Amino acid sequence: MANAQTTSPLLDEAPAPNPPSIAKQLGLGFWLSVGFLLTIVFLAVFAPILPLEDPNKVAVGSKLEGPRAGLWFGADSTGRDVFSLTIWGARISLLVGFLAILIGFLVGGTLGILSGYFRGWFDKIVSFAFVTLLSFPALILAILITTLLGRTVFWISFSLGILAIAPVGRLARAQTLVFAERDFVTAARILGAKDSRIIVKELLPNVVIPMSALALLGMGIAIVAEGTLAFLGISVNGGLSWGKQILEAGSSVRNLQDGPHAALFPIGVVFLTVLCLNYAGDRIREVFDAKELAL
Amino acid sequence: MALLEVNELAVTFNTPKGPVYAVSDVSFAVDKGQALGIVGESGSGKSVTVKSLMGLLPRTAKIDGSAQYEDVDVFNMSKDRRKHFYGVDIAMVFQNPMTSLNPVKRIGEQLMEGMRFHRGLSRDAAKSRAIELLDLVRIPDPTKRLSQYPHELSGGMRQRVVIAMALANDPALLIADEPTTALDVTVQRDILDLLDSLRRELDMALILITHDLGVVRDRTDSIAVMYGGRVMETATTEEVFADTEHPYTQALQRAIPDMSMPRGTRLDPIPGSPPDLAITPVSCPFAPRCTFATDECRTSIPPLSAVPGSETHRYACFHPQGLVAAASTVGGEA
Amino acid sequence: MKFIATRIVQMVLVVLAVTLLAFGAMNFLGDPLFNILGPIANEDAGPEFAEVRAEARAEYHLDDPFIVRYGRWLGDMATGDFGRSFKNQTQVSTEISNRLPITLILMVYAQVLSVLISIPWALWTASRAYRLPDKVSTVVSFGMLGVPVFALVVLLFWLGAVRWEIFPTRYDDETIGARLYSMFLPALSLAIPLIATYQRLLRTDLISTLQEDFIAVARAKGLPQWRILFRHALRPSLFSMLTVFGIQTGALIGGSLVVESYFGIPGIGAAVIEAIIRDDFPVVLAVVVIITVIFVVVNFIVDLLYSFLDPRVRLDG
Amino acid sequence: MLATNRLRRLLAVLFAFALLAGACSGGDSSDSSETGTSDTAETDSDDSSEADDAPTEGADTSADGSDAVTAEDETVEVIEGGTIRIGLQTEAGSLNPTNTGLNRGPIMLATAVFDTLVVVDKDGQWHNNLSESWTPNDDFSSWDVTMREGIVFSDGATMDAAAVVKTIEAFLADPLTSLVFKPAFSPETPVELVDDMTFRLNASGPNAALPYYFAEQLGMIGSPAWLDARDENPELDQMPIGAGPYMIAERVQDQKTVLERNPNYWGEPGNLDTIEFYPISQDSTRTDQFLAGDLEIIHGTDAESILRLREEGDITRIEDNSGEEFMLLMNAQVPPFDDIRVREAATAAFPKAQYADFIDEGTALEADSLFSVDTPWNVPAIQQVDDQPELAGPLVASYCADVPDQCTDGKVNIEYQHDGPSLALDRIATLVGDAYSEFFNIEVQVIPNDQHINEVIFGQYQMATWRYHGFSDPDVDTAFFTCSTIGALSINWSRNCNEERDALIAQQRATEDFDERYAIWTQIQENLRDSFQYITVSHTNWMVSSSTSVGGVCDATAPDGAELPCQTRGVIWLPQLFLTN
Repeated sequence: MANAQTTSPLLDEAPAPNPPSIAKQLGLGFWLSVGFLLTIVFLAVFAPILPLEDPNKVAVGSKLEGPRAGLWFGADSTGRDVFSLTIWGARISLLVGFLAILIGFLVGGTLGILSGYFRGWFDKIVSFAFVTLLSFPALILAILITTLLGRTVFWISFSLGILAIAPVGRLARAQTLVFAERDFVTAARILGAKDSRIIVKELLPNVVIPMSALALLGMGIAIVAEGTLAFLGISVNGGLSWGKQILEAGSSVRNLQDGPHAALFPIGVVFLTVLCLNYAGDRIREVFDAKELAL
Repeated sequence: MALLEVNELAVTFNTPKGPVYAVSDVSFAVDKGQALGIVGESGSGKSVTVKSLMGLLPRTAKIDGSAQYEDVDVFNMSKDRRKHFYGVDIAMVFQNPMTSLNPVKRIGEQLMEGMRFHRGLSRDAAKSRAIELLDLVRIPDPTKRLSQYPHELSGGMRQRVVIAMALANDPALLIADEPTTALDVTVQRDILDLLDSLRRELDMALILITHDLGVVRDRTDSIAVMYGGRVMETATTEEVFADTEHPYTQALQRAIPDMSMPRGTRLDPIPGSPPDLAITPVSCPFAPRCTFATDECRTSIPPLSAVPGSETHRYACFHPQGLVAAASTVGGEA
Repeated sequence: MKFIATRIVQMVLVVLAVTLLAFGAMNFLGDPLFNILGPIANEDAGPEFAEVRAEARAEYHLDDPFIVRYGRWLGDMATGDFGRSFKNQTQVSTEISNRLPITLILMVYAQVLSVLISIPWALWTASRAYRLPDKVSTVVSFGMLGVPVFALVVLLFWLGAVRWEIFPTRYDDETIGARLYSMFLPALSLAIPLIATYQRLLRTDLISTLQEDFIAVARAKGLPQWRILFRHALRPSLFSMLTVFGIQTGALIGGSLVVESYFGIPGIGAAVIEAIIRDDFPVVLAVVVIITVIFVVVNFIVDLLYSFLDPRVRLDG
Repeated sequence: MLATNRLRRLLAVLFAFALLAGACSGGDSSDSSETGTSDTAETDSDDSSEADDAPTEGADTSADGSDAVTAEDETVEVIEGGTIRIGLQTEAGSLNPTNTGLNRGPIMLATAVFDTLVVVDKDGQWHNNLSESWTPNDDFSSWDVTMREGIVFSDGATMDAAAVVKTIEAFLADPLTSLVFKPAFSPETPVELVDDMTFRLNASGPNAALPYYFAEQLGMIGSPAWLDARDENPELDQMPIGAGPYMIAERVQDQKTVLERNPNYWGEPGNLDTIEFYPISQDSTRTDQFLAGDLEIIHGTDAESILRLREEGDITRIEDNSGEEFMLLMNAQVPPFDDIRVREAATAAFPKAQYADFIDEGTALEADSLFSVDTPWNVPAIQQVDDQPELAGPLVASYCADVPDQCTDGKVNIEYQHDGPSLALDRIATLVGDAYSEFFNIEVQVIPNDQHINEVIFGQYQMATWRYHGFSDPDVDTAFFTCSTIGALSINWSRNCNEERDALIAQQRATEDFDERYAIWTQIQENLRDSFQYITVSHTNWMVSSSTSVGGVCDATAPDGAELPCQTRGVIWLPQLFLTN
């Protein structure tokens, strides 16, 4: 290591052979993650027409019956099909995760780009707003909003979306600051392009790529946040959700003794989903960061 | 009897792109209390050579050859011997005093920890020894320095501290790796003179590594010139300057800064750049830049040959300049 | 000093903004009168309650402009008066002072666990960077980041308390030992994501620190590996970790809601959940303010710590 | 200042009331849905006993129903003094009985602090306690009550008739706490002073059961000085002063309440020096602490704890199924449950067998009426028609034909609400939702506890889970189903008025004779069933568990020597308890 300066300049001069395609650079793990995520999304979206047991049907199995053929994840404490519950739970968890990030990106992304582009007092105000939002204990803010506005998919996504605004906005602002100084933006400005045109045509495409990594990571966070709300008993009214499912199965010593599978299966699925989102996001960031450096 | 004797040292790095032959077939020796200068451009392998001796190379480095320090086989030391070898028998001064002091630790702490670890000195004993050392390297107001952080000292001061650290356990051999390169020109000389006088005062052997042949001229007993990971020429200092054999050494001589030159003048004496060590060596490494190179130089590696009549002077060149000149003079006379 | 002054002004502004948001949300999104009176806030409750409703409006100054009410509430709070709980008329400050220490213990416990585990782990992996144990560690810590706290609590409870029966299934505050013992699983649930975060950051920073010259100098001094790692490499590598230490405090607060609710630990996390479910405003607001203050102050302390970690950083620089 | 205090007082009431009602709805972690026993209900006093007869079931073979009693009589050494620790299911917002609906946990504490005017024995018969005698007029519409001489409050004041009147007036003046009791009294002068030691109660009509009202919270008499002081300082609600065998030494709400022996007690003083109460709402935690030896006595109703405790050997258990029913309310004033066919269909489709399997798991008795077999009022022939979904189809079809706008796709649209978050209630909603899905488009709403109560009180609901308190005499319960308590704010939660039923209620009040009353109550129960007032689900099983170091649980007696029940809906008597080896 200490001799890196001795050897590395020599090594780096070897001209890189054809750079591998982006798909290759992302690696096998990335595509496995995407595959898992797509499978979950597919199952969730098509749950109503897939040959699944009705997740609300009780006494499909006996109380906390273990996994068996036809009841792959076993039954929960009211005899419901845990597999079916997990798939249906994905619907709300993924939907909320997606909507929250959408809201965060629309609001935070816009504010961040505008403040990074125009600077001045607007930037100051927006930056302070971001700092304030970040200083707010996030989960408590979400709980407050949800309790006050109502436990519907929209309001829960909205409250989690608010949490996403500051981090998304900060990144968008930082990226805008970087690109606003670049020649192509200056050139466009000299040519007399309108601000709106510069932002949409020149800045947006460049800001979006690093943000896509954040979107995946953010979805993971939003899914966890929704699960947390559900676990605390304050997510979507009457809806099925991973957090609620895990709470139901995991909050009684006796249930955990008699049928840990009812908790462990959804835990495993949440874990894999978040892991895959994190991993895919990380890979995108690494690959595009490297590209960014090469520019 | 040499204090340190290095024989046919070779260091190879295994990298994903294949092996890199950083050092090949390097031999030299230092006697007790003597000073050896290792001279070469960056990339010549001089730093890798001493780092291998200091055990500072990464695990990816493959070391061949031997290094004998008194009765110790440096590359195959027992664990117990190793525990109190570096920093006690051999110590080292690094190139950049700005980065070789830990920025978050006080000077005193950094000075004292070596002696406390190796000699088990008490805090008080270590402290008075540290003051003594700072005094030795001519740092004014040593007591105050102990509680200062590195960033509060100038570059020259820091290098003195680094030297003091190295001297903490009275090493028999001090290796100084380009100790002045990173310093302001005005203090370079002070540091070099300090090293020289310390060596004499403490009767300590010194290996002084530099790219500047001028630096070693008055301060060493012998010199090894390295290029492309190989020793090009080795001799007593006197011999090198009196009877330069290798064209590379000649080039280095021409590059010795002249005090009359304006400050900041860049010396770029040798056209071309150092060789790619990733290629299996089959030729004289200096051949591409050598004005005297012949086909022979490009197809085979010149062995280290002795200058007739000298036990100490050896060179690796098919066209030894001193001998050729002598021969032509002789021939001319004949 | 100028730096400290600027940060303090910023802290105060943030706290003001947060309180304004919270108080505003409570008042505009909720129905304060209902939250105060419950069932009889309803006009349908009949004329016999009309007087009570009027009294409540007067008592809580509900007819004053929002900004006046906000100012009053803020002023009361500055003097330590958080009002009375709607639930049982006790002073909120009493409830908070009973519960806050428990939450703080839990959070400190979690941080201590994470630091104690992540630092040796990071040192171990960084000194073996890119070799097999390091690669395995990287996968493990990445996995640890993926487990949400609500899944972790169930998992750890199942393993530690139900299956292996090593830890108690309940919070026990009889003795300090019993408290720490029964808080182990809760603290570990909070700590696991932290451990992974710290390990990853610290490892990266350590790897670059280990390439510094002063590490080579320390090696040349003949110091043993552990001493180089702990005494030389660690401290200059703590910056990223320290930065997130502040941010993670926020995550920890969020996590403590889940952990306290699940394990039945009577801290403010559990209190705020109960209060929100009951619409007990004074408690909710008090907890929000306290948590925000803790969060902001921790981040401020983190900034101050930078100068300790690196004497080159000048606070007034 | 006055306004403030009044308001504060009122707030305390409201929230305490909310708590009471919350327990009614089975909302919190200790909710009723998981409670009750079924097969352990057999008891020595089965056929003859009153509501509060409590069978014990020792886990070890030697201990049977009479375990606690025999233990004390013969082999057990009584230790004088000492401390026991009791884990309670609920904490009270206020311990002031005049402004708070007290739950079963706090009522155990309050009973020891206050004593009641009368007590009810094992056979359900009332006996004088603080009172000396009760003298009715000819038609039982007015009662003269004479107080016992020599009773002093723990603050030293003498309890005379004026003190009692003050408490009763304070109680009846409270708009919410009095809701259940008020209808039994004359609106003008419910209570008046006759002389120093005698006061007169004026009922709203003939009422032979009036003394029973004073075995409840209404019979708890507080010190007048304290009642005055607490008007100025609502925090004194936490430190009540009465004339009971114990008084409050220390109280940290939600954490711990310590009672110590009242040195001025008028009766036989308590054995124990101090009794500590710990409110632990988490059922499993309470059970854990008991089994770990951190508590000597706990009570509870949740199925999981009951099942666990039944497996334990070295403890004494007493189960009581006599009161409290878990039920579904149907609002008879708003569509679609204003139509009896929908109420009948909902009852028929109710999945009671699944409920027993998945929720109660054999810990509670499934309910067909408000009276379990453990009460003398049970009529075995009265069966609720439930678990017969085939009956629901035609009813729904006929209703939807008449009222199509309440139906979609041939199913009735209904809203079902429970308070939450509560896992047990979620599970019940799951069962109900599944069973009803064939006939109803059911929308489940989980709302905060106080909002749930609010909506039920104001009739802004269609179907709601609820928990119904049984009192020591069914006449006290009648407030929950008489027409007179329906209003904007209604404690006839179902808002189901039936004049025939009201006539029967008045009729049973006019007589003291049990057989006569039993016959009338049979008709009332039939009326309730046939008007589909409620869907009764299960009888809560209150289990009191005590460690073997505690004796005397079943030894309480009234001043005249009558044996008192071991426990009444989770409440045990405290003064006779003792520690043993």
